[in-house]
Amino acid sequence: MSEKPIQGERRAFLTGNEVVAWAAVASEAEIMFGYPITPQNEIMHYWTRMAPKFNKRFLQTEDEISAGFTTNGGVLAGLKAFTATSGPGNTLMQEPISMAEMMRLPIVTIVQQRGGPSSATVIYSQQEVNLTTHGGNGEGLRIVYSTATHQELFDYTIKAFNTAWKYRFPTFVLGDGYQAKMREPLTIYDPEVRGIEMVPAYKFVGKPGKPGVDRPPTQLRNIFNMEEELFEELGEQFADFEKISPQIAECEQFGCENAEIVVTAHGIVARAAKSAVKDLRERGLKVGYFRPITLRPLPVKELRDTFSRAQKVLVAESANGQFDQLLKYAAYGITTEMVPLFKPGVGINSEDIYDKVMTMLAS
Amino acid sequence: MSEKPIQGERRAFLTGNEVVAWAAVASEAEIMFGYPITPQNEIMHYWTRMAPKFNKRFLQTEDEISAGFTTNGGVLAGLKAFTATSGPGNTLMQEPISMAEMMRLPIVTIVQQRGGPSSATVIYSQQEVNLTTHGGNGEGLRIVYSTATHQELFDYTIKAFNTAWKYRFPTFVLGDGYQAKMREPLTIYDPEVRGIEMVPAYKFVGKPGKPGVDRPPTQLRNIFNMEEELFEELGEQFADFEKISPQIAECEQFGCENAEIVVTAHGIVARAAKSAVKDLRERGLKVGYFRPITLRPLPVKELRDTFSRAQKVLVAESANGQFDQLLKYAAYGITTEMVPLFKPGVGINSEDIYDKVMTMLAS
Amino acid sequence: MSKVIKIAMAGEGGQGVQSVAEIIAAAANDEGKECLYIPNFGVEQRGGVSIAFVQISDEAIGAPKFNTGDIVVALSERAVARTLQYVGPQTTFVYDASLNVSAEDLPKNAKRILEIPAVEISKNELSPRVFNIIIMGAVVGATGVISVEGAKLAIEKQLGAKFEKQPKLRELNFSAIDRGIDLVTKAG
Amino acid sequence: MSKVIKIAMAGEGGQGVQSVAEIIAAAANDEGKECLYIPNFGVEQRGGVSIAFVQISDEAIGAPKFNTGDIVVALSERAVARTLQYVGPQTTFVYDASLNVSAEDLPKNAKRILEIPAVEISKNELSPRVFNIIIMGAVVGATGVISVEGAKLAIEKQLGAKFEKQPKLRELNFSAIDRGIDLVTKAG
Amino acid sequence: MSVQPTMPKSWRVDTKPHKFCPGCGHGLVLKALGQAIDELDIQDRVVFGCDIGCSLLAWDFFNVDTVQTHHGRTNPVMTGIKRANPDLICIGYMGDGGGYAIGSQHLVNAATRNERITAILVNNAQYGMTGGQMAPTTLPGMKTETTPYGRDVDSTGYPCQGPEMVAAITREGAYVARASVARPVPLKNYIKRAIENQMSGNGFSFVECLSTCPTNWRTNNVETINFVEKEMTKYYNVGEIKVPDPKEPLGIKTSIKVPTGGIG
Amino acid sequence: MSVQPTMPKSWRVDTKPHKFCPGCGHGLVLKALGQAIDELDIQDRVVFGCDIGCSLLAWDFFNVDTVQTHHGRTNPVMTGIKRANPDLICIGYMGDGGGYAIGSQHLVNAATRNERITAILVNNAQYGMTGGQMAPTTLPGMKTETTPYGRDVDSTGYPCQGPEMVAAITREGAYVARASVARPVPLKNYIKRAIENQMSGNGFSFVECLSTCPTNWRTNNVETINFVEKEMTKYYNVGEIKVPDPKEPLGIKTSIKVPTGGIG
Amino acid sequence: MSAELTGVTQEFEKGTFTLFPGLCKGCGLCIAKCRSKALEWANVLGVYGTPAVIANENCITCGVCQLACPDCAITVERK
Amino acid sequence: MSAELTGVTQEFEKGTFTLFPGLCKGCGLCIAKCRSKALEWANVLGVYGTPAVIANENCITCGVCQLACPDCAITVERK
Ligand SMILES: Cc1ncc(C[n+]2csc(CCOP(=O)(O)OP(=O)(O)O)c2C)c(N)n1
Ligand SMILES: Cc1ncc(C[n+]2csc(CCOP(=O)(O)OP(=O)(O)O)c2C)c(N)n1
Ligand code: SF4
Ligand code: SF4
Ligand code: SF4
Ligand code: SF4
Ligand code: SF4
Ligand code: SF4
Ligand SMILES: [Mg+2]
Ligand SMILES: [Mg+2]
Repeated sequence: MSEKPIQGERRAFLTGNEVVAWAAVASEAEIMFGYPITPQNEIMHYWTRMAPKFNKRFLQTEDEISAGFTTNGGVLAGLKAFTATSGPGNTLMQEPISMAEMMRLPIVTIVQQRGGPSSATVIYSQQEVNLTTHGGNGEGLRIVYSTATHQELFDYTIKAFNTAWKYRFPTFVLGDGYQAKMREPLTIYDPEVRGIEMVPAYKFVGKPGKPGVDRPPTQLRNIFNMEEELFEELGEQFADFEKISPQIAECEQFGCENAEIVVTAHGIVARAAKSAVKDLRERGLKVGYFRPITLRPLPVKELRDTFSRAQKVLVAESANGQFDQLLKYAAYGITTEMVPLFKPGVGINSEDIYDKVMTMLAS
Repeated sequence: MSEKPIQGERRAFLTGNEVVAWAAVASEAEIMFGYPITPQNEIMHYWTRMAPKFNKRFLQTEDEISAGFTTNGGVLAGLKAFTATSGPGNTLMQEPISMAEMMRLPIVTIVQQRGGPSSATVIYSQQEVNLTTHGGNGEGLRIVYSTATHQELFDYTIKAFNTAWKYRFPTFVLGDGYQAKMREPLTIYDPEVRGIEMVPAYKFVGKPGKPGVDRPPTQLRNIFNMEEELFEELGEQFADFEKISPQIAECEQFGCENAEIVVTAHGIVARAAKSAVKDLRERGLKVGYFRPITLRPLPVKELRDTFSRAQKVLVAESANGQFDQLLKYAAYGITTEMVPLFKPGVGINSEDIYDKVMTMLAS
Repeated sequence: MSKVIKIAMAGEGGQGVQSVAEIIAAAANDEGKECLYIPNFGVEQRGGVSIAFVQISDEAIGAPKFNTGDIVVALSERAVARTLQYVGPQTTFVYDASLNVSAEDLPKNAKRILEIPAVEISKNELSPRVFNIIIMGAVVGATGVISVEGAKLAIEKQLGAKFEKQPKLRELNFSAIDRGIDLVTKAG
Repeated sequence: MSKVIKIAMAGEGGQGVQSVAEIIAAAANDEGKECLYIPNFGVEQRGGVSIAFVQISDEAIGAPKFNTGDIVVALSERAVARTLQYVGPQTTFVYDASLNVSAEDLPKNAKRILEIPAVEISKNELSPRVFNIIIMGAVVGATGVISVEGAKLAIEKQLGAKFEKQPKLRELNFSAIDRGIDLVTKAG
Repeated sequence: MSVQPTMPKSWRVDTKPHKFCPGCGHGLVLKALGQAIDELDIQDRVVFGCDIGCSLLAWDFFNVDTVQTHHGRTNPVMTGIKRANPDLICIGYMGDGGGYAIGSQHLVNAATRNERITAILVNNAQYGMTGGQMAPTTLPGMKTETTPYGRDVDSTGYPCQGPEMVAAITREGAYVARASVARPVPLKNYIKRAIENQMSGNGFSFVECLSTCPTNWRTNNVETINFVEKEMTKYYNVGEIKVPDPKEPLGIKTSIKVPTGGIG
Repeated sequence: MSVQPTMPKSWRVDTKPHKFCPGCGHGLVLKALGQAIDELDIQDRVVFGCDIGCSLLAWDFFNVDTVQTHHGRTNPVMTGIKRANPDLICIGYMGDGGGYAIGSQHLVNAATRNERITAILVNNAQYGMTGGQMAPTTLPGMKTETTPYGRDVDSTGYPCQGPEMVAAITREGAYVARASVARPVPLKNYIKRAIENQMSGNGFSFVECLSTCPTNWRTNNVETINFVEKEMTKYYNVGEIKVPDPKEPLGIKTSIKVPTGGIG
Repeated sequence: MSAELTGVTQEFEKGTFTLFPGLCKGCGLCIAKCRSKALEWANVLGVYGTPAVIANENCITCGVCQLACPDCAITVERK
Repeated sequence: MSAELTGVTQEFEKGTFTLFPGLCKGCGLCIAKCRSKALEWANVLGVYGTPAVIANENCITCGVCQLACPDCAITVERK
């Protein structure tokens, strides 16, 4: 084995795409498959630069469909494999990911959201929430971490590999073009020094021994002849997902206990929410902050507790209600008014949230 | 012009896929693009058989991506063009449909849902609700009719062409493998005899005159350089969609005024719901039936009215809560208990619903 | 419940249950009834048990499938096993006498179980080709859901072209229908 | 609000605003500050106005962009137009004296508007190549958000390799920084 | 023990009779493949990937590790496995629809990149699994469900020349052949050579197999054989098309320098 | 009026200077295309489709109806338009990434089906729009953002031979050529013939154009020209590769009967 | 399938012809391929309930039918 | 772009060389392509603020630079 890519820990000042590449090597990812698309390109760029040094592999495929299916192949062969994409690439990637869902393949996908629909912009949005949390045909059994800072991008990329290989559900780190391209400080580290145990990879195919003689052959399918077979298969998957959801779901909140208004956002917009809420609280206003870190599964219990105590919830997102839909589904039955602050495809700044809350308080 | 495919009206006994093909010719659709996938194949089969007689065109493309993009091309050139797909094909089709969304192209897509995720089954499900109503990257501005009977499959396929060309949003008829393959009687007709005016098609490219001299060139884009340009473009689209939604949304209901339990379902499951509710009402039980015909946009007002009056709502679907999510999003703020009857990938029969309601009443 | 006659028929690929189901449904349609026919299907083109679901009524029909049939027909051992789930206290269960099944394999909860010698009759009296039409007769007889004339008309419609070439075939088919009806009415 | 210094710099593709922003951000980081730098970008590789957003603070930084900057720098006519939206009552607006702008084109609501002759100085006193470093100096001077030493260290880090080959370049750059600081402090 | 069927050792006996239709050529191709695996004694190193198409029915066919992929996506899955574990011998198995239509970008690019995988493509002149629609390989004039009046070359072109295409875009190292189920011995030999070519690290190997589909052709036994032997060969030349040149240096590491500024 | 720029008449003047980088070959290809459109006097019948890739920057380039499509999807969009309205002259414009990687299934199948469209593909040996990653056309040893140490043919293969591939899978009617921006006159002529081939109803026409990308190559003016003239031509032969044979009957309606049972 | 399949073996001059009805799907490719016209439909039914095949005295145990059978339902052994 | 562009015209023996700074992006392809070494960087700035080009007395008005310019920034007219 080649030497550890990161010795101990150190402060770094990187773009988000660099952070992902570093986190992937720190996670013992061995191989990346990818197809260029802005704004995730630099993940591949940094990965390929580091590859010879850390003995990592890379394949640029002919499209995102292939990138997803080769990633499936990579994990089938027993390596931590990952890919990264965005926008229309994310749309295409749902086909291979649906295979990973059916076969429970621990693939990791980094999504750096850009504008939508179609080619839209190469820049930024939070418009891939629905696509990333629900996927293609089927029920979208997957795990989605929505990061807000470079530190989290690092931490949760590592966690994504562990979650994927531990629970065998396709796992996503949902970033965006801003996170991809901005620079800010963070601490990068060897997971070991933080006491993070990396879940080892394992082979699906090519295990030792002669199939049919020393061991049964691995024979994986994704199509069934009868509806009942599928129903049974899915039943197990739902049960598994249900069971592990409380272990996986994460959120962050403060000031919600006695808040009149709870501001909720995810990903990078949560930064704006957080700083706005801090400022509002400094002014003595009863405003709380609630942020799901996992968008799938959602931290349903915490969310319902918090929302039901609030008088109003402000939902801020750079999309036209995709996050809102997730929240309302989880919060169904609660009557707290949900106030939208939707800016599809453009950023939401702290001032935007601050001002909106002030108007809400005034009204 | 060749003679009318259907003279007047007549009773027919057809499979759902045949119905769609007949409805498409009755709608003055001129060209179909498609790629084989069970259970929608026979739409192409019947269409190609009828093609020479009614002077229709067909192209079998290399995949669903191409089927979607050629369909976009077909409408750009000014013909009523359509395609049909299912399952993983529907997943792939979202890429071209996202282009149609951005450019507001009036394409019509028939989806005959099969099991999911992945290849799953070639048979049946209601697991493509999320995919079909929300699509790929972006916000999924589209219109989705979910049919329950062959008569509706005929009526709403005709309507889909009119809606698409009138409002310029991609329009879907959401069927399923059961509807595709089953036979039942219906009346097929020339829309004219029913007083249905067919919205004429129009050209996007190739209009008369020399571009730049006689007229400005048509120049359509789907990518923007700045976030603000996209935001503005999308803003108009949302406004349009919002405005027309009440005109488009449809539902069907009975017995909900004083119902203790309202049973809701869409598509073919609504048949089971309907007959179960009829039986229950015949027994004097206070049970109502509510069915959205459009899943996007939803008949939000009616839905909220009905749900808020009920004590409980039973949600029956052949998926694991995809319809449920749509409903709860629309019904957020209402506290009526929603009881699930989810059977992903398998059919729901009248007895299932009858029994479930009986248990609910007993509890 | 509204009066719907629910029929499930199952057999091996070559036994023609789907054609029979289709003809019955077509006949019902021609008689102006509401009716719905749906086959089962999967990825395997050959080899699985083939099941047909038919429902006939005067009113609109609900779901295309059902949990319990009024008449359930099984034409092979595997078909018996697959169709047990559709049998309930109201069900008439029909199977062919030639099948290698013991009492244990048969449904316990049926209203009535009919063993009919369709294979034998078709082989010895008529022709193996009309085996499925005897079954059709049995279904028509057991349910009365379509008239004998309707059934014959529908057969005529479906197979008319063949009958033109081989007129004897018509008679053979019509005898098969009658024989099938006989079998169940007598057994009744 | 928590003390965050917000800087927006805009210019034409070749004017190097992104490098300057990056160096400032790196310097702040090296001084242990929280800081965040983000460029704008679009599909056109060349031709558009390039904008850089930098925020520096002692505490965690919120959104990567902001509505109103503390200091907004515009280095071309188009950049002036594009950056007006980032100017508010707390903003120091800096633009180059060589630009062909009239009072109407300039922000109405800025706290302070600084016209600095960076182009001229770079052409006549130093070198056109360090134009952007003069601007950097101006920003450092106007905000005091990083120390002069920090700024120089960061330049050294970024351009060290070049300086090895052409030692004169170092001095040129350092003079440019100083000159830039001068410009605003004097103007102040 | 009484006489037993002469199945290849690598076949999984407990899943036989297999799931293909009577007279289906898939069985013959998979017999040849089984024999090749036996002869090369690589049962423990093979990963078999089957496409969606009738090839999906082979998911439990062999006593080798098997992955059922998506329609057209077997080549990338095999590529991913091979790249991750080059010790494995990756054999992708697909139909003409999967290989030449929906998955043709994968075939073309795996060939161009000279992926060390073996692709076996069953050409039965239409889409079997979905009930007999036109494929890129459908013969002129042939009736299918989507060309009910016969394939019209004017509007849909001539049968796709897959191996010829692969040969045109590969350089040294590739192995390309077209076999036929009508000639089982060369069929097996070509498949075997294709696998050997992968094992020796040369590069991409590709065998198209002319095959039968009596179900969708609606042919009886004699017509079936006639169609594959006489009709298909009018458009498809059977034989080896590209064999690695032993003189050409293989697997060279490039050290070519190109005078673009290049990235930093 | 003073001297005016000699732009093709079909260029849209109010959108010039265009959006391509300094020294970008796209401008030269589009100049040639503009001239061809002028010479053929078809401005009112052309539909121009541009891919996502730097070609997207051409969405308002000409005074002709233009559709910006998706990355790799211009061929199907053009096919759909042509099939719906055969009077239009459909010209798809794409990069090497769009044509040979993500859209290669469309290229291959449009060629096989002999679609009456014209595809113009700009080969700049990498992905320009996304900042210079490897393309199937990247030269051996060439440094790109995803081959930072130079393209290694052992692991990623040799430059893709697109026109040769198209030639291998087309029959009569197709026109296939490779041009270069270094030779503007043949460039224009090939493009013109490719369009004429569509207009005469013969079939698919395809022109690959060797082009420049100084931005991502990081080359100065001399290096740029040297790269396209000297380096690229080591791997890419410039010239006409397939010209419709006037002796072969074109656009034949097939009346071939094939003895499968066929469908009913 | 049971581990062992029962074949129906016919002895000929130069060898034996064995058919496994449990594998035979009755496709008839063997019949069409046998140049000696040595194969016919049998009374025995194959796995799908359709007739299997049987050899007649013309059989020269050349093995072509074995090669042609997609289901490995025929084993020809030479003495 | 305004309907009419202002060019900078230079007269030579056999014709004129006109450069349109409003179109010139300063790529220098014309310089590299001119076999007569008749082109140099100009003081005039092009559309991106980078130097445009200017011809010198070596110009034989052959038109090669016009052909080479991706932006149609050069018009060479022969007398
Ligand atoms: C994305 C997608 N599109 C379509 C299908 C439907 N489909 C399954 S198999 C098949 C065709 C199979 O034909 P071929 O590849 O020639 O294999 P064969 O069955 O003829 O052996 C198709 C179109 C699918 N499963 N997935
Ligand atoms: C589905 C999808 N994947 C990826 C991209 C990102 N993308 C845009 S352009 C491009 C490459 C362009 O390269 P090429 O086609 O060679 O054109 P060039 O820019 O070099 O002219 C890519 C990968 C996209 N827009 N859509
Ligand atoms: S449908 Fe055709 S290809 Fe598929 S198994 Fe049957 S015979 Fe074989
Ligand atoms: S990046 Fe390259 S291909 Fe794209 S416009 Fe610039 S020079 Fe041209
Ligand atoms: S080829 Fe095999 S399966 Fe077909 S009939 Fe002959 S023995 Fe039976
Ligand atoms: S062994 Fe030869 S002769 Fe005998 S049945 Fe088989 S093919 Fe015919
Ligand atoms: S080629 Fe054209 S754009 Fe480039 S420098 Fe010369 S005149 Fe200017
Ligand atoms: S016209 Fe000829 S000689 Fe004059 S500058 Fe241009 S290329 Fe050089
Ligand atoms: Mg096939
Ligand atoms: Mg390119």
